Amino acid sequence: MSIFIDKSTRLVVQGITGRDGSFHARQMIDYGTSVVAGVTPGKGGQTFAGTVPVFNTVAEAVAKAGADTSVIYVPPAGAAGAMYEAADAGIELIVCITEGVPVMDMTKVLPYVRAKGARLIGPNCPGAITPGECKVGIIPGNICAPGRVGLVSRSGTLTYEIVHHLTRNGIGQSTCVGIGGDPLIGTNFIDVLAAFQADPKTDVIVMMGEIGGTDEQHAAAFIKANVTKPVVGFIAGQTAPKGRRMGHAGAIISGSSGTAEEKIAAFAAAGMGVMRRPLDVVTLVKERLQ
Amino acid sequence: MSIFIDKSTRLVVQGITGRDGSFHARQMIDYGTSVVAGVTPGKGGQTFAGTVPVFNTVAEAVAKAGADTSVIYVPPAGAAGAMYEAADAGIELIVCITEGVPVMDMTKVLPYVRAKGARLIGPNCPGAITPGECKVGIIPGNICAPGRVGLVSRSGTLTYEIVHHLTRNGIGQSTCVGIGGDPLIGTNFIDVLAAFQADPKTDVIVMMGEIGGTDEQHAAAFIKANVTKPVVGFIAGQTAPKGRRMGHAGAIISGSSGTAEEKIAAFAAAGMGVMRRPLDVVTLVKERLQ
Amino acid sequence: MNLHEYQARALLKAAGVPMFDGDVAATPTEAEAIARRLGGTVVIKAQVHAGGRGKAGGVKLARNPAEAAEEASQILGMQIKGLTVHKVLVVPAADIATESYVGLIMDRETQRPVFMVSAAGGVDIEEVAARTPEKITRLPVDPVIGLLPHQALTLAFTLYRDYAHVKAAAKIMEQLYTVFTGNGASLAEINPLVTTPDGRVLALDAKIVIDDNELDRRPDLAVLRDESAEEPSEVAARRANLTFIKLDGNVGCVVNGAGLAMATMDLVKYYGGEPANFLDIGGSSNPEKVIAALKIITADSHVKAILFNIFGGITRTDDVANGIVQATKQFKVGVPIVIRLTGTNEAEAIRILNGAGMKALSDMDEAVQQVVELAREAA
Amino acid sequence: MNLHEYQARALLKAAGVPMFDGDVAATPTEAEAIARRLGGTVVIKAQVHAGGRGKAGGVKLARNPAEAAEEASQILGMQIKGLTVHKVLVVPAADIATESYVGLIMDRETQRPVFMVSAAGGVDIEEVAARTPEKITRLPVDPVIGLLPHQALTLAFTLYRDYAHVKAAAKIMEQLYTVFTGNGASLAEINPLVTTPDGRVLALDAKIVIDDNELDRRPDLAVLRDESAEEPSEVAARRANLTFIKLDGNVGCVVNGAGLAMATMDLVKYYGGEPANFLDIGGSSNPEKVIAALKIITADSHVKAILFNIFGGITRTDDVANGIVQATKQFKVGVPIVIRLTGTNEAEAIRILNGAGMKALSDMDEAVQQVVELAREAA
Repeated sequence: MSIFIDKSTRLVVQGITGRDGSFHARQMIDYGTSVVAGVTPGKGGQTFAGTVPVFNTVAEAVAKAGADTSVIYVPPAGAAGAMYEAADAGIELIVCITEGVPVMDMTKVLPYVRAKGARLIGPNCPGAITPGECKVGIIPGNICAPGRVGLVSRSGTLTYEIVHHLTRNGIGQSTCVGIGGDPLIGTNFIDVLAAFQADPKTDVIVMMGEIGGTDEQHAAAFIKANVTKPVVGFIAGQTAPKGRRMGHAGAIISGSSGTAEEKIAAFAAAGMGVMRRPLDVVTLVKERLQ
Repeated sequence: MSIFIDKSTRLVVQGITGRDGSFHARQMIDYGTSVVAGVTPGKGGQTFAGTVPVFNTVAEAVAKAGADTSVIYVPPAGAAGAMYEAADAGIELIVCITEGVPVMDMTKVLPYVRAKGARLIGPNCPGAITPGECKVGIIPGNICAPGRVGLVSRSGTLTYEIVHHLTRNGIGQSTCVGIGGDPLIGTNFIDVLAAFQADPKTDVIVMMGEIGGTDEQHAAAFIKANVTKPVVGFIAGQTAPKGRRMGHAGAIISGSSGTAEEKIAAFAAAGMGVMRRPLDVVTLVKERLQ
Repeated sequence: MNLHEYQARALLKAAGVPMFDGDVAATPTEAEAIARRLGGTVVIKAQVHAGGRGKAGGVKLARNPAEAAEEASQILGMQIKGLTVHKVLVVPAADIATESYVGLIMDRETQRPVFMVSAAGGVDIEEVAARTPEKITRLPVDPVIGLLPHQALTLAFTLYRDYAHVKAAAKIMEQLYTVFTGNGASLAEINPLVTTPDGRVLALDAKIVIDDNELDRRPDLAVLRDESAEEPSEVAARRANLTFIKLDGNVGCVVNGAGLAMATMDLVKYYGGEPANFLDIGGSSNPEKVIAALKIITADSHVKAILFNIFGGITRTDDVANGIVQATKQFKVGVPIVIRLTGTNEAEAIRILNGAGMKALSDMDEAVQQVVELAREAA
Repeated sequence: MNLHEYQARALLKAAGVPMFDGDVAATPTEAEAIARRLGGTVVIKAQVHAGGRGKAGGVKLARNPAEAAEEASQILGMQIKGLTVHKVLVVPAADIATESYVGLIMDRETQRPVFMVSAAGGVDIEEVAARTPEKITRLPVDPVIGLLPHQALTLAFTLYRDYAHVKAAAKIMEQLYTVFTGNGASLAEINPLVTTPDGRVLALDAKIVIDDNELDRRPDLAVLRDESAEEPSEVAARRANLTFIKLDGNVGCVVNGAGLAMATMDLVKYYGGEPANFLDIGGSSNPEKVIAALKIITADSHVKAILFNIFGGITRTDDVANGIVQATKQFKVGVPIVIRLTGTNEAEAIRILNGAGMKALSDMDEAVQQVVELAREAA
């Protein structure tokens, strides 16, 4: 594979008969993703899009269709349950697109999924795409092209913007991963950076962060210590207002962390190329590809 | 050590200023156990029996007095909390004497203690004694003598009876362990049997079971497969009435299991010596000691 | 602690489990009134802690309120497996399409609550378990995480094909799990869980056993104990903090510790006697406990001799000796007592007994042989 | 969602946290009545979602009911950091022996609720955190297990020496943890937690922030939202399912996706402009959302030009185009609009816009430069 997903990925779509699930299941099938099953409790036995068997449970999708990866499009109220179910069924990679999952649910889901040995991407993320091979989630396939640049981002549409710049300028991608913008997520920058570092198909890494939290600073420290491939970074929100503070505790726990300046400084200190605007990605990546 | 406890054991008594805790702390000190600390929240800074420092928390007892083993004499309402605290503080062996701990509490305590890498003996058990070296719990020290017979039992006073027979007949013990009679316990027969099998100071093993459950059958199977040392067994309750049934589920889950006959048959099938009455332990053990 | 069916129903109802309407009656008049309110044919069910109520005549149909009163008057006061029926449950006689089994038990092996469900529910579930265990689906639940929605759904899919039934059953399982953990149960079962011709899923009968260790912190559950449904001697024993089970023999036994108490009964049998009871005075003895124990045992006219077998650890043997002496002063025991004492404060105990003209033995086998012989002579 | 102090107090009180009596007032008369009921000197506290109320004159002492009415009339209607005070909390002015800090926050790094407690509580806690972080004890709590008794006790021992205080504080921490997890909070803090000269431990002020994602399943919490305490434009935006934050510039921005919206603002600045707002129309756009967005932005007279920056993924660019066309028909926008669209149904979107005499760009940089230039010309 490039990272996480490739031609061999066998995908089950949780919530395949729902509005979003059915739309994106078709998009993924059209892109060439091997969608081997769908799950909607009570609709087991149906067939989706003429070829994809629908099961009542993920366990059945694993047992009968050999699914190893799942993508979740169920509404927020059922999203945590869908993640538990996927992990319980032995799914190795779970991608949760659903937006609006209560954070308190995630505090329990995350250790559960980890204990089962599964990887979770998201929630509230656009998913991942390995151009030309496999798309899991909602990243538009037509803006991507196969190549040797790995992308990781907290944002959705901003990722598309950057990918679009690359593709238009003839720079393809190995894998693009949207990790999601929620406070508690299953896969963070460091997990993806480590995967790209280990991936023989990735030569340059592009990382898109945002203001808030300290994930980008940790990622920069990780890059400095462990990533030998060139990395180019962007921070969205340089002009954002400081935002409403989360009481004293927010200030105590974050200190001065979380501003764009601090994150950009951390990128620079890690020897990363720093984009001042999305378009800069083209020059910065080109320089580093050779 | 013999098993679990010996001269090097550094014991903290949780609930040392309580009625039972203080009585048995003195007994353990008199026996020669290295009682390095006591814990009673709010009584930190006091001294027990002139020499033992009392702390507010087990963490302090570990940090300041180097405790590695704890024995719990707190009332049922606080027993689960005491086990969590000991495990959290890095205690390696936790012995819970307290009787009456709700089983629902134990369903959560047991995996917690295990995840912390600690061993729990009990609850509702008499504890353990390595004669001449260390006593943790309430087994009367004066009925024991050092020697090469390992004892493991679900009962309290029945254990004393058997130990008493051995000692009066000149047969000493390596370690005696009362695992407790509650439905959910931290250390079971198999754990102790494995420890005795590995203990160079133990030559013969005596195992005392009771009617109910299938622990003795599992232990017999384990003995057949893994224990090369001779084992002598007893089952209490051969004449007990069948007892009130626990609904259909009890019958479904236990099937015909749990009777004295079945357990004795399992012992015999495992090649164990079977006592028909406590006194038989003397002959059966003597035969196996040489 | 066993709950009656009507008490189990109340806990399930509080958790939202759908059930047929119904109520409990202590008199034929009350049963009649309930039958009138429910309308149609009703079932009158004896509330006793015993299985096989139906076969014992404790469950009857009544087609109208008058019949309900009549049947209730037959069942109330009836003896089932030695227990007197004090209350009946009156519920509608319902049309039933299917009967399933849903149970939760605290499992010693997995150390977790384990669900057991089967589409082959009803009174024959144990036979199903014995003959066709593959018809029963088991699921251990992680008590720290709780029952997850997909687990309940997966279990429910083993019972029904109709998704409306599946969803309803899954919800009932979640409710049953809440009842189980929320009340510290060691068992909670719905048998049968039924579907009706009009598509509902309902709990028809329920059984709940509460872990006795919960009762101290749960006075709301402790009050559910129905002492009228128990052996009076066992009630008296529990009030005195003794564990007592009445048996059929003639050798009364007073022992400290459950294991030793069972081993003592076994030894009585071994030497040719028959134990009259199991009695554990527990760890922290005091003279009052000993007096209560002697009163309970001597109330049984079958008892011909009494054995004390005390191995003092936490239990102080002098406390026991004092109790025996006080008891013999308070009332006439009427049968010979053999006393075996050893352990904590043994010398003092012997002094106390000797002072009252009694003898103490230190060997268990000797004491048991002696008491068996005495019982045989008296019988 | 931020709760007001009086709302946070109510949640804590329901969990059993001891607090001084007190109540909320919307008028001076109400404040006077509360002061009369409480007796003695009271504190009148402005209820606004802003820090530094005291320094802004929003917290006052009143020695009697008349003074309470007077102070309340001063504070009610006052502006603090741009927010109007609509309610005041009236509580007794208490004798305080010590002030501690107890907070719980959802921590991204440990992915757990983290307790932070310090004996150096009160308004200067942030300074304490910055200068002497060792004075703050942190404890991540395993959310699956919950807060364990010894953890609460260990935290409380860092605050007090007196064991009565320790026990009381530990209990309050357990209650605070229950409030935090039971209401899906991202923050719950008591500052200060005080001791009184007569030995009580009480919560004096509280702050709670609820995770917005909880509100759908918790209507009881959703109703606590006080829209009168927010920017009217932000309220309107939320009602239209838009995320909107008003800023000081003159370039209005309508973007899909928070990251792209921030990057768009950054690019406006990069090309010399000043964004007038952050506005994310979210994933599933429809024409109504676009109309609402335009109405909200054009209500700000500072806005001189508007930029649409839409990268269609889930968002259909033809929906956006339709929304723009409909809006310009419904009302006079009054300022130039620059539209950048790319992605899903782009061709159709361009057709729709062209049909209404509007032009669409496909490049973000070009669009931003154009809108900055237009705003500069109009200013």
